[in-house]
Amino acid sequence: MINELMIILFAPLIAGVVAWALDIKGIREAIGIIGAAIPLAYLVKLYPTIIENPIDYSITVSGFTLQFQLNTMSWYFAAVASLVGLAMAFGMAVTSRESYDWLFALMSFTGVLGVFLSQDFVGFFLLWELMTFASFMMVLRRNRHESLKYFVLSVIGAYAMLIAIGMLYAKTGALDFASIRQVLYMDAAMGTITTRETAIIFGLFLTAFGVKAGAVPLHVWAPGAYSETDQSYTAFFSGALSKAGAYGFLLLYILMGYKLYAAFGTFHNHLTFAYIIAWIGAITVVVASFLAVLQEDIRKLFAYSSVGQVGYILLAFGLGSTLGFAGGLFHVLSHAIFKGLFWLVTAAIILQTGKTQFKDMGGLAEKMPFTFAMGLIAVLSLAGIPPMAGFASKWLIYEAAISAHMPLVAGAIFLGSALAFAYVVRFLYAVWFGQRPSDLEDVKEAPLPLLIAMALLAIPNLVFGVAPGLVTQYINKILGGEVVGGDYYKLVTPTGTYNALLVTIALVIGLAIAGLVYIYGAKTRKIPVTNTYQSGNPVTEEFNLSIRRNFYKPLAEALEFWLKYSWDRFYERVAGMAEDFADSLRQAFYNGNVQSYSWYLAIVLLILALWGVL
Amino acid sequence: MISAYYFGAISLILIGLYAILVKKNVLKMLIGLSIMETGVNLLLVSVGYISGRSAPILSEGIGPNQAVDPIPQALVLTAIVIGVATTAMALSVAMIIYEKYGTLNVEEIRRLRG
Amino acid sequence: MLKRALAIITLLIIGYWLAQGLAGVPFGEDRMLVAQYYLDHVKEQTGAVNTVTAVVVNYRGFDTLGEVTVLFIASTGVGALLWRKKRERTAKTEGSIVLTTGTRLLAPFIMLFGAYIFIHGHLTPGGGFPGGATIATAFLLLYMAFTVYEIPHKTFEKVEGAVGMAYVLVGLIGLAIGGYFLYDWIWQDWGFGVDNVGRLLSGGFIPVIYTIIGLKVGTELSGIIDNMLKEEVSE
Amino acid sequence: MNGQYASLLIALPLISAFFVPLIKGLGKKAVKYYLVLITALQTGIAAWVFQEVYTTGKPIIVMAGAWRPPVGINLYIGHFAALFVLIVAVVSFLMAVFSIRAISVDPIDKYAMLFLLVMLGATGMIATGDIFNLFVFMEITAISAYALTAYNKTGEAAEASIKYIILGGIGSSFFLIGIALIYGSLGTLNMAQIAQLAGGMDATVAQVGLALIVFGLAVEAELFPLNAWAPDAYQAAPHPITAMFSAFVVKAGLYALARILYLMQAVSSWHSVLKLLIIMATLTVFVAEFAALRQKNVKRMIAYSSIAQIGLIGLAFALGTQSGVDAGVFHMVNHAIVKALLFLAVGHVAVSLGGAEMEKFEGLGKRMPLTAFAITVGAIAAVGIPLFNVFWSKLRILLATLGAGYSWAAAVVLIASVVEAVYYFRLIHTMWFAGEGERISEGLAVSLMLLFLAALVIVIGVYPDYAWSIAQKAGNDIFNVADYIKNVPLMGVGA
Repeated sequence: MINELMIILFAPLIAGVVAWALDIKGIREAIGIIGAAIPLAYLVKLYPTIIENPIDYSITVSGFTLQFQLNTMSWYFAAVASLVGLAMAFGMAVTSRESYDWLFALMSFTGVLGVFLSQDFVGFFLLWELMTFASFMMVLRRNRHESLKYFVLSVIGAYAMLIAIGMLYAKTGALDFASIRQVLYMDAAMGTITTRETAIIFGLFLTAFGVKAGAVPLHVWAPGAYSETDQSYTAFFSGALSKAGAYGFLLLYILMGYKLYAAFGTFHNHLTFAYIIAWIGAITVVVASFLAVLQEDIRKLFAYSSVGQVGYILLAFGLGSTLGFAGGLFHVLSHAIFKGLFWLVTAAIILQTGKTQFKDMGGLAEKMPFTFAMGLIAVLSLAGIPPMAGFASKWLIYEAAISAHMPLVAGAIFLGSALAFAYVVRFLYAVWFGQRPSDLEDVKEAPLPLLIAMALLAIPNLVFGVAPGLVTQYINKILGGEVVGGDYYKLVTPTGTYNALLVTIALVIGLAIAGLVYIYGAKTRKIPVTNTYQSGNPVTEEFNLSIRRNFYKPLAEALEFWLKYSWDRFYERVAGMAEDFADSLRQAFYNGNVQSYSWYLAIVLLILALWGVL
Repeated sequence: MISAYYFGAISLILIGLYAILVKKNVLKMLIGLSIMETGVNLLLVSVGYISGRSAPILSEGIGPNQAVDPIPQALVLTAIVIGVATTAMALSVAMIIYEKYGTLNVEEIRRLRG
Repeated sequence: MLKRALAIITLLIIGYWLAQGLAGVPFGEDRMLVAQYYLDHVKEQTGAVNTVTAVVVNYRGFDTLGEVTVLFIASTGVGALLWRKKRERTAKTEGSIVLTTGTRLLAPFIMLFGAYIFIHGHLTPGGGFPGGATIATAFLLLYMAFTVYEIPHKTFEKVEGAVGMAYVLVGLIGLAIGGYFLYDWIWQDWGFGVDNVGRLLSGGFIPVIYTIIGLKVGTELSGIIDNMLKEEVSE
Repeated sequence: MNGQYASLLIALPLISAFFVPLIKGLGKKAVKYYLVLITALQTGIAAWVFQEVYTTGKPIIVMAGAWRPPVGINLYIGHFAALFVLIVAVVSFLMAVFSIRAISVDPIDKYAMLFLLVMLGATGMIATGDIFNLFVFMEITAISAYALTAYNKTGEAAEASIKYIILGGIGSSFFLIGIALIYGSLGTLNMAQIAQLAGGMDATVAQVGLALIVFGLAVEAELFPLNAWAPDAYQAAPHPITAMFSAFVVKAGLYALARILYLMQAVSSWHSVLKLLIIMATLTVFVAEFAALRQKNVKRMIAYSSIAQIGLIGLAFALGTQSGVDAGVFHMVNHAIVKALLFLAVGHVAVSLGGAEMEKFEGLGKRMPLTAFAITVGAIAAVGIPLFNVFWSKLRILLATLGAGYSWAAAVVLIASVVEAVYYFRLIHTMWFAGEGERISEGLAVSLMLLFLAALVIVIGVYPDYAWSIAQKAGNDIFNVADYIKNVPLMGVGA
């Protein structure tokens, strides 16, 4: 029983290493898929046991005791990650041609599982760094600049966390979560850790988890990292790895919640520190959604949309109410499924057409019907349209925001989902419908493993959409209380109910009627492509708007003022300045002249002398 | 005030250091280095001196408590030879520098920098 | 100009600091601790009259072993750095009549005097190092007097190596016999020369080691002189 | 075979160095293989000593000339010395095998002698228990290092060597002044007795003496303002020698610094010296890492990275806590392995492709895949990625630093290691994903060594318990001065 956790944790890594070592075309993929499937299989097997009591496992490595625990919450996160991981493995069987990708993809898989399962900071930090390193190596292959940007930001986050861990270790003398929580709980009253130190520790943890979750000021790595790697790996990258950041915020609550409350008090009856997290989430949702709408490249669009969606989760956790946690946790699952699905659809499109810009695509629905259907499910789920899981989780988050009396934050959610709908519809129309460019005539459907991967993620979308109770019942177990009422098909919250079954039946009937009208109604006829007319004034070449080419250009012009400031350029300038400082420092100090070197020695002697004499 | 010997030793050390810090020619710096080493040796010996006693050779006239402290003298014997060895090594390296750079001016010997 | 002023100020402060430190070690006071033990026991433990030599060779023999290695490194290093394919002596001017005849007369006596110094190391001041240096001056005289004279380079290196090995072998024999490296088995175990302390045949293995050191220093320093005097001849 | 045979550790390299002129006639190949043989023998003895010390748990005290300390000089081969003498021997053996292929410049017999004497010097510095003997062995290491730096006889090599000589000369002179002061006030040169009597010293003498000794050793141990000679010496020295420099020559200096520092902890101004050392060490890490950022020459870049890691070890030692010293020793062991691997690989590239500039490394993955793999493992380990050995020791050092309350130092070190990650991953990218080239044959011996070291890095990374327990015992050997005094059989001399 005990070493099951080890199997779950290290199966992907070992499979990755074996796949990398063997490097034979067929076998490599098989090992990879098996390696990715083992964690999901074991998690399902262990489901009945962890309901009663969590499984513990600890090993001592070089003096540190690494503790791992599979409790309800870590099971939930691990299950989400392994589901997306399995889909990624199926996807990578087609899209990756190098055993190098398998090694590092599965290493990051182990990293994420380890982060969710570990119960002490050393193991947490170790696997966190492993996950960052592995995902960095995936991006390093294809683009050095983007990968280094990603690595530097996430390593700064990781090291910020290390300093915070060190400070906690210095103060509490403990490294494992249980005793830290206990000591901090007691300390809230005594206050040996001053508010200033708590603020530093909170700020450091915020940066660490903010970088990973892609919160606004630290999100610049996301577009580059997500688009510059093997697309089916990005499904895992944005589906599961960003969840590690969200999990970190949850950890913050568990470990230091009471201490932070005692240190910072409340801000018109919201927990101050939670308020900050909520606002970070809100800003991320708005900024990322606006940026997503303006993108011309399909991968950049989904990258920003992924950052935005994680913003939702942060926002939900920031509300601080148990309903907020429920909404956030549900959104963790739904975001993982529909975002993973989106990335697999993109992988299929890029694999078959080789194009990534909207303007080169169009009319692929006939050519790739199955991928189109999967894309449609993903679109509905992201936009939050009822039968899909996306709607259920967003609905819970709205409920929580309203009941937490945070109108501005709720406003941010509405704006975010409106923009989400905007860019999703653009994706739907630009890629699938409309005029098909001549060079895409011979496009075939995506190969089978990729289709299996997409199906793997589409089915839960539907199942949890129609029966959200499955998820909320489990979430109640996590939060330990009847947070979201109702049975499998109905969600009951203090402010409203949502009967998923009823809505789905209504939708099916509506669709059936629409189908009839379509078949027997007016004939469809081919229409020539005509330019869109822009309310009377002549359409100049550069302003030639079509669904595929800069469709949202007017919005971009409206946001001209805001788009001037980009965090990305700011970080590039800072990096440039650091390198120039390094150069000038080196030229000044190591100037090659022995005499100046002996002057350095004399100066040190002078310092010793002055310190001695005074 | 400290005794004349200490004063002499310290001033020798400082003169040597001064030469290293200010002189441009490598050979002058090496001379400064050996002056400094001589100064240190003088200091080492003068630490062991006990006034009113003679050399630690216990022949007829001198008993165990009429002799000066022998250890610093033993140490100086080693330190002098180390000084010789460093200077010999430095001079041969200076010969190579002159052969390859054509100059002994410290400002110009700066190919390895940054 | 400013640089010199700055240098002087820095050095004065450092000097003041050192003087302050040295004030705590007043000149000419008897603070001997281990040294007193040496002075009391040197006669019966090592048989040498010159305590400094006893300390150098016997009590702190390890230092001298290191010491000999340092000089060996110096000569090897100079040899390695100034090594050229073809090297000749390029001195042009022959020494003056006074120098040449003087050298012819004095060279053997200088060597003899050097030998005398290191053989009587345990009795009179000076030991292996000064003795070796005197021998080297004899060779230096020969170099200065005659433009063609060259020391037999190959044999000197061999002698250097052999004598160095002899020194370590003496130490190893001590390890074999007495169980301790550099153990003075001549004095402690054989008790040779115990009765005539203060005369030539006493002092345990001190004269043996000092002869070794004398030869080694002599050959090494003349080797260094030889390396430095030769120029590269390119043909 | 009683403990005294450990003195063979010093006698063997010495007698074989003196033996080289006699076998010079047999030709260059013979001398090189002779060198390999002697270093193998030294490794054997060192392994025997290591096994002896770690099984019995008691240090071996070698008393030269049968005189008990403080009358005679004693070698104190405790847990740390046994461990590090073994590392010195193993790295020298590896570099001797590498020298067969790497050294072509002419007087090979002189090279062999100097090689053995550097090894002797480092072993002596680590093992000795007498402060003046430490100075003598430091000089042996230093002077042979001067000679070996200038061995290539190029302009740059001579320039690097003259810098090293002048700065090393100043450092050792002041170190000698420090010894004169200590001897002047205490009357003894034996480290254990100094530790005993250090409390009673006059305050100003103690302060000046300790400061000067720390200054002298800091020049040798490359702390910030004093390490200006190091990058040039690393770059200009022959490749095997650079690996030896970074793997153990500098560490011997660092160990001596730590040993004397902890011996003199009874001195009143001890804490302020520690604070000064922490500032210097943190600055070393900071300046060295930033200096390595835009390096054209890969060997110089890795030299800077090695200086930075040594600064980190210095920081760990200067914390003054048991956990700090343990972490420092563990990092010393890891760093020795990683840097030996990196310099060996870079040297191998420089020897086969004729130069260590960044352009030579483009497409190395295709031309010399094994060496490229070794450099990648070394680079990833040096950055401190989990599942590699340096991660554990870096983590320990940072936890110890934060535990001791120096959070600013930890922050600076972490910023520096971010910079380190950037330039190492740039190197990895240039090697594997840029540039073309067809495969070149890599020497069997060197490839075996590279694989051995890379495997060692990964094994310690995945299973660090054994290495950590050794490091803890060795750290305790330095930190626990009371044990040190108890173990040394001091005669009641004089007062």
